[in-house]
Amino acid sequence: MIVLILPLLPVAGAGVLLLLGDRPRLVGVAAVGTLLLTLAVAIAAATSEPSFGWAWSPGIQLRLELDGFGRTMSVLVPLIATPIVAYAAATEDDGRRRLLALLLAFVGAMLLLVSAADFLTLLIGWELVSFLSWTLIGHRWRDPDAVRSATQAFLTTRVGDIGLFIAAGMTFAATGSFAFAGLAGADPGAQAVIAAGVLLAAAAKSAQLPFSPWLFAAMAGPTPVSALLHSATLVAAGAYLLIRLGPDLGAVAWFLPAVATVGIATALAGAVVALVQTDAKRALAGSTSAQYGLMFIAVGAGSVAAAGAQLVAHAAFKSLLFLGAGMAIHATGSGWLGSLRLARAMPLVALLSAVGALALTAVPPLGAAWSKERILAATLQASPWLGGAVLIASLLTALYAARYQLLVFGPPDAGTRAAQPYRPGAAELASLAVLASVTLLLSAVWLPGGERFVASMTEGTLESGAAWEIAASVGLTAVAFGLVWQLFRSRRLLTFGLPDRLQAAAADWLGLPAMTHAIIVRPIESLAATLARLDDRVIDAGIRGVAWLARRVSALAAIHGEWTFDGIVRGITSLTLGTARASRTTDDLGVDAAVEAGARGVGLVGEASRRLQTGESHHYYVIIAVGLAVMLVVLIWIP
Amino acid sequence: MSGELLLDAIFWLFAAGAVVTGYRVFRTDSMVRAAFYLLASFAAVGGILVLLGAEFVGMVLILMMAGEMLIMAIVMVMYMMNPAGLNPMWMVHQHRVAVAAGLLSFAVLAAPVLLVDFPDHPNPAPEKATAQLGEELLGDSMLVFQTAGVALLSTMIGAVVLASRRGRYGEAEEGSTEPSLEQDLEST
Amino acid sequence: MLSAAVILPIVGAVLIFVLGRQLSWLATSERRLQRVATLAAAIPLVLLAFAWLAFEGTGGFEQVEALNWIPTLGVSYRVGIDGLSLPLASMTALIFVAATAYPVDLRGRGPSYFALMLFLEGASIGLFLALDLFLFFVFWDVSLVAMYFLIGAWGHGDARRSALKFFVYTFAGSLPLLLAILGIYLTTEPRTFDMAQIIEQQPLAGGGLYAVLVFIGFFIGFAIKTPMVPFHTWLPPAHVDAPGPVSAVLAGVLLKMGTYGFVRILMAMLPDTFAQFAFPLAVLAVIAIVYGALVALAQTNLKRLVAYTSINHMGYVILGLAVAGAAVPGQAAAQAIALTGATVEMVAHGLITGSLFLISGSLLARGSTYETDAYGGLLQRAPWLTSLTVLAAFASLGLPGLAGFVAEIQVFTGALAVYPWLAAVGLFGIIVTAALFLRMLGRVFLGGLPERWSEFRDLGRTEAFTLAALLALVVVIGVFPAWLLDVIDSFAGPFVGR
Amino acid sequence: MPDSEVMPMDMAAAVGDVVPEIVLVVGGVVVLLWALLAPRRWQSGAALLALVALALATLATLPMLPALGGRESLTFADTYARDGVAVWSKLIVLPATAAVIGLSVPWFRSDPRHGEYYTLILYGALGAILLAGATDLKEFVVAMILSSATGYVLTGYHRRSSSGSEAAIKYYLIGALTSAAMLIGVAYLFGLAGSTTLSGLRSGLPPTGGVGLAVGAALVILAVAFKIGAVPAHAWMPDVAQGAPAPVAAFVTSIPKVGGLIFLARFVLALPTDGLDWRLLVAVLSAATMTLGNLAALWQTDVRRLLGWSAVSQTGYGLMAIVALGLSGLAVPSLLFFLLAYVIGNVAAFGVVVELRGRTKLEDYLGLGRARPLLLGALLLAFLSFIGVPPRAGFVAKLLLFGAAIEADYIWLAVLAALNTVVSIVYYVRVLAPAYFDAPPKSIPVLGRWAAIATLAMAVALIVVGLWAEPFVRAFAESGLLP
Amino acid sequence: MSLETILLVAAALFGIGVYGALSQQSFVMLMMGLELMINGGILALGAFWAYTAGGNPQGQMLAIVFMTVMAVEMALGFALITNVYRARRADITEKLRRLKG
Repeated sequence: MIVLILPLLPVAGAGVLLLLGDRPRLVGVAAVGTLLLTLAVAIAAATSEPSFGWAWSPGIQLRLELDGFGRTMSVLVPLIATPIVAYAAATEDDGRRRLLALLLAFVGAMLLLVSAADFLTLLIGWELVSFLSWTLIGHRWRDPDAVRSATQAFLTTRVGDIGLFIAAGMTFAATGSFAFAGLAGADPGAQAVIAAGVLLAAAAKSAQLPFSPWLFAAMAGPTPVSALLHSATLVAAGAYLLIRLGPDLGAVAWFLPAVATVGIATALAGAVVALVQTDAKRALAGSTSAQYGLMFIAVGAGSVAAAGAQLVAHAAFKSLLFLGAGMAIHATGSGWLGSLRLARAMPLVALLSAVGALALTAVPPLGAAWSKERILAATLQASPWLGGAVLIASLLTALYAARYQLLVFGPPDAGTRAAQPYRPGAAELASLAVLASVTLLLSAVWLPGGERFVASMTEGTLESGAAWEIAASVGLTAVAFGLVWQLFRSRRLLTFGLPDRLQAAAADWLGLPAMTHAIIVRPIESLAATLARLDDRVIDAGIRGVAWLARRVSALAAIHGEWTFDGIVRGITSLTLGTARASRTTDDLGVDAAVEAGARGVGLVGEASRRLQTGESHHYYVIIAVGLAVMLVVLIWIP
Repeated sequence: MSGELLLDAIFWLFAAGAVVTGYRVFRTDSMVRAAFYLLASFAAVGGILVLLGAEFVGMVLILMMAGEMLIMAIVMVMYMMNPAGLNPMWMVHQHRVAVAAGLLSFAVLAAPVLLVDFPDHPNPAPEKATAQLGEELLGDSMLVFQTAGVALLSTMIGAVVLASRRGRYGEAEEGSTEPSLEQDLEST
Repeated sequence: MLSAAVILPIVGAVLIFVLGRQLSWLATSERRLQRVATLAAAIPLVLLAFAWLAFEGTGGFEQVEALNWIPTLGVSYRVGIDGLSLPLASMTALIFVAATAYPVDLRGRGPSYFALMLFLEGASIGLFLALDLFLFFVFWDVSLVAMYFLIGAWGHGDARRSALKFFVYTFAGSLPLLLAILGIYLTTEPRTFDMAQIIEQQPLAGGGLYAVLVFIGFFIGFAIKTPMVPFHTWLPPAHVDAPGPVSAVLAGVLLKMGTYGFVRILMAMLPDTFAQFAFPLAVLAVIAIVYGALVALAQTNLKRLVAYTSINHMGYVILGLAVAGAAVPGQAAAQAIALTGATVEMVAHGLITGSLFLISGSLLARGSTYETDAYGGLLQRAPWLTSLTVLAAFASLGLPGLAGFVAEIQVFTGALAVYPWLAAVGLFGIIVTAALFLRMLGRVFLGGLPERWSEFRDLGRTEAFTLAALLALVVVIGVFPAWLLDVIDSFAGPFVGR
Repeated sequence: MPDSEVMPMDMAAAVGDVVPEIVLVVGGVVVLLWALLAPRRWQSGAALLALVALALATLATLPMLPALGGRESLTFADTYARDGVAVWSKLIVLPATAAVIGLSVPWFRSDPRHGEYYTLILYGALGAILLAGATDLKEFVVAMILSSATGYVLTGYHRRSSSGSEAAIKYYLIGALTSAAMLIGVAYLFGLAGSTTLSGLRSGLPPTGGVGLAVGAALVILAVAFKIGAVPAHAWMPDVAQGAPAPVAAFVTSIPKVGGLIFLARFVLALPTDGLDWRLLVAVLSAATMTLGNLAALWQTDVRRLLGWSAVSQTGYGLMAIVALGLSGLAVPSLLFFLLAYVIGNVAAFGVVVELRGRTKLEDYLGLGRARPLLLGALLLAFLSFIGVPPRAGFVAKLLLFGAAIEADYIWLAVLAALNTVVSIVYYVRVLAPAYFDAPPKSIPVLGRWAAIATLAMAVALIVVGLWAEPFVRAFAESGLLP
Repeated sequence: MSLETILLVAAALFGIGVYGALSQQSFVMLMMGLELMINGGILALGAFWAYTAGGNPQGQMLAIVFMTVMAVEMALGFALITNVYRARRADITEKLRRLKG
């Protein structure tokens, strides 16, 4: 039962918020209070491995369960969300109540997703998260860009949803139920399909290549929204899914390598993007993709525990970084990295952000370094190439993390405008502080027993690495820091002196969005437009054929019409001609559906058939004579 | 033997007469003349009927046609232009089609003569024909006879209704038309 | 009781038609007239609620009420319910209450409008309850006529032409249906139109050319009504030119007659032939899904857009039915799921698209155009309208927690088990519908508010209440589907032989 | 039944078989005498007398119903049938004729000389009845001529109506040609079979009759086609519908069809089937008739003319029943039910025209729904019945007809009929739509109570027969079709 | 004189009648064509009565019926012609084409 309360509590809180009316303080307090309560419930739930079933239909049950990494996630989500919501309550004046309510509902949906024990429940949570992210990203709905971005984000992840649909359907087809529990027992063919579906869904949600660009779009929302989406929720859902289901699907031979490949590609590309981006939030977004890429690599290397640990660490430091960036942008009104350098303007924030940046760089003894080290170990264990890639990614991470921190919160120089002095509110600082302390507290995993704790919380195993690996990564980090400092000094840190075109392309996922637009969106839209036109004026081949035939017949009839001028022949000719004209008219007009053309054809034939009724009795006599002849033919010759 | 030959000769005379006069109906300049050709054609057919033993029917046919042709001639004189053949009368339409239809009709009706084996069941007692007709008329065909009577009665009424110039209450055409579209005073 | 649900609205129609002119109390006030009509329209809803309570879910026809009608031909008046017809009939009653209550420009002909609405309600409910093919066809045809006059007299734009196209086209569908009904009737022994008996006799079991011909007759009839691509071209003009509530009825109720016929008649009476054609039917369904979605994507006219999504949604239904009727061994559970899903889709589509059409009616009443580009930023002036539209739109694109999802997931689950590749292609439609609805929402309700709409009115009380009632049910079905699925499954399970 | 068995005939007993007919004959004479002798203001009394005659004839018919113990047999030496079908043809014709008389009374009010009209109507009805009962070529020929003769005169009854006289003579010209041709056809049949009774034909016609048989059959069928307005002798139907006095149009486009179709049914059953595919012939005629009628009706702007073309197409549907004769048990019920529904519907539709004082232009019907809702209701019922929308009688008729055609394996004909029905909607709606949707431009005066009552009674009958079809269907199914 | 020859004569009369009915503009002349057709019919009937029907008196009755038909048609024909001539001054078919379409 408690596992049902967990997602419902924030949702109920959201409802209460809506009822509270326009009272900013009260609303904020209520929101944070709800989340704290949720956190408490989550902790209680996480310690008890609860489960809850709920009849959907006679044959199907929805199951909620907290086990394995789910327990960690269920605590992590409210834990990270609380300071973010507090921050939002303090900073967002525009539609505060709506934003907070949606954030709470969003947390609820995420908790539902986390506690799902079958595909159907998972899908429900999954899609609700998508929907709420649409409302959150589009929070500033008066801005058409925000609306467009929200739509883009929703649609991209919706593509991934297809994977989940397929996985769910296949699971049912193979096992007769949606439950995860049956996955391992499914036949290999079905498992392969399920694995593909899961990978698609996870990649789309976690902004892996080729879906990564939607994360940029997601930046259109307010800062707290970005912070929440990128850290413990929306984006995390993909990685969570893999952590949760990866072991079950490991039997599919290509699955883990594929996951790892996606991860490597994204980790490297995301790092490059983060390195050359000139917008603070987008740089962080690139880093998010890269970080989730690391988690994918971990899963691919077989170490879900390392991936889980990385997820937790990332959730803490990334939200911290985002909130910091938000304050910087708030202070200067711009996120352009060339104009910030706010060390003097907001030293405390700079310091807290630095904690996040160091975590991002994975500097020991922070918790993030621990998880990174475990990932490295796992990958090296799996394959040296994989390990090498992780090392390169680490180097790049160190570079962009240092670049980010320096460009945003570095010491100002002559080139930067003097920022207005900005006094962050107590709530904002407190939020940052909480997140920073969480980041710091995670260092505890280095302590003895940390390893066991992590393993138990993720129900996975951990590889311990050799000492040289730590040394190597620390060394690399140091080199990177040096390099960045040099570039900073020489003022080439912003674009590294790259040509503008190259820099812009690299910063925008190497032109991936434009490409998607060109090869997917545009063709679909033009296909849709074409089909719509077609639907309005279908001319099918059949009608053309009839028209052609009728024209030939009418030509023949016209010749006969000249030969004999007797009225009835004229009548018959005109009937034929009418038919022909009918067909030709529809052919020429060509503006209406085939059905319409057919109808008009019937109408014109009707017009023509009236001409048989010439009004002259002797024509009727001929009709009778001809009719009689036909009757005789039918009677005499047809049998 | 010679009687049969004579019979045949008379028949051929009638036959030729029926067809030729029938043809002449449409090849003459005067309607009156056409009417009399028609009468002649009917008379010839009546003659053949008599030859076949149906004396009563044949004679009735001739008498009836004589009366009818008189009426027809009167009607033509009364209403039709050019009754007496003062001008050449050639008022036809769709001539070619009509010729074709006529020939085709002949062919269709003649075909059975050549192709079909009609039952061979000649009249065993031609001399009793008229008596038999009487019995039939007032016996088995009573209903037919009565119906024909009603038909003739209707025809008489109808002919008067359509053609008489004067009705019971003055001019026959008076008020004989559709109701006016607007409300008249009587009907409420 | 079921008979009363059919007959009372028709009696009400006559009364409203007569008293609406004669009784000054009613004739002087359209609002009063509307209230009375709504009350009358609600009677079947109450009666069906009781029927629901008494429903046992035995799998057969329940609460049957029968009366000999033309025993010489084996025709009887016979109504009853099972897990398929009960939800549809109830949904019908609800839609009619909403549509009757919804404000509309009556053009000074209130009594006729409400009389036709009530008459149509009786006929529609009768169609879903009918257990006799003859009776079924009677209601089928009668509903066309009433709908024709409703569109023609209270529509806008080129309403008469659209109405005529609707009438002629759907009538062209009803005649093959009649021929097919006769075709199957002539093979029964003893001759009967009684559905239960025909289903039991299975006179055309084993297929053959004759069965195929009968199948084609039924298929054309139902496919036009549903409508399935390429028989759909009557739908967009009819919807665009019909008044909002009438559109709601058309989409919510009349389209279901086609899909209902697929299940009740084609699948039940010609299972072998249906199985033979299940795959092509599924292909057509997937085409409808994708095609409907794509064409809708290109529409700028709100009503056309919704109309084409109807085609898309009916594609889901047909896909579910094709899956359920396919001859595949060992997938009975999945097939039952698909059939349940298709049935839920019928109900859900009725509620959701009904709401969307009512909404477009409100939009037209305020802005006198359906062009989405003419609007923008309406959220600022009309939060209720916006919220309810968002809810309806997301329900339509299949958001979990709303009724549409319940249907779609089941349909696709079943389809993946039976026709995995087709289902995968069909899933593409899910993205496109999402895209088109989001785009529509963005254009109409979000973004900047053009100056001309600065006085835009939000929904009135009746409108908001009506829509909220419909959408509340959408949410209830989405969150607690079990009460509905239980009922439907009582029919679907035995039907596929689970 | 060989001829010899009933010979010698018991004339007194035979008279008992034709009491309704005798009542009509006597009634006609009485009406005529009244018309001749009664003063001018009492002329309408002739209508009353005619109604009395019809009522008496109906009463005399009822005991002949098989369900009421009536004996089904041939009479008058096999020339006439008193079977269920014949009885029902009377029961269809007589009330419909009464309704036509109801329509006629106000219509002819301005004509001082219309007593004879009712005689002709009675004899026209008698002609149709005799045609329906005829089981002999002689009787057929005289019944045809009785029916036609009255029809021509009635059509031209308005002496001052130029279109009436044109319609009458066109009607006549077509009728005269077909019946002249029919005579030689009858002669051929007689020559082949040696008898004129249908039972005689059935036993006497040699299957080897070949061309002769075909010619005879075709010419007789052609004459019947004229009577019922079927292709190729259909051309008079729209002209008469438009030109004749509207009540006459109602009569002439419907009543003779009862006789014609039923005689056709009796006649084709007497033909040998091997070597002569009369089913196909009738099917082709049916197809051509319904299609041409519908197509030509599409763009009519004259409502009466439109009704005339619609009557042509309806004949086509009716012929489907003939096609199915002998192959489907539904054939006879469908034929009778079709006739019942069609006659009622046609009289109702023309009744609306009559009540609207003969208004016939399409635009005259604008806004009828608001000005005269009851009349529009009647028109709606009639048209929907023609289309075959339940629950009007026309629906049951179509159902039975389609069923019969399908059972006879003439599926293509059923499909074509269905397509035609779709086309027909368009022209019916072309009248109904403006009548319902538009506002009336001006007031629409009507003719009077008699016509309204007759029209509405027919319209109500459409619904009643449609909903309460069982007694009819059962009685029709049990009706014998002799010989 | 045989069945065949008489039938041929009848067919000829009929054919001429058809020709006349189709070709003549004047109503009266047209009717003459019709009469000729009936004439052929009566002749054929007489032949059949005498040669194939064994003198069945129904044949003679039929001939009477044919003549009745002829009489009725002619009488009404003249009445109608008179009528239409009064109303429309029309004596040929071409003058009557108001009702068409």
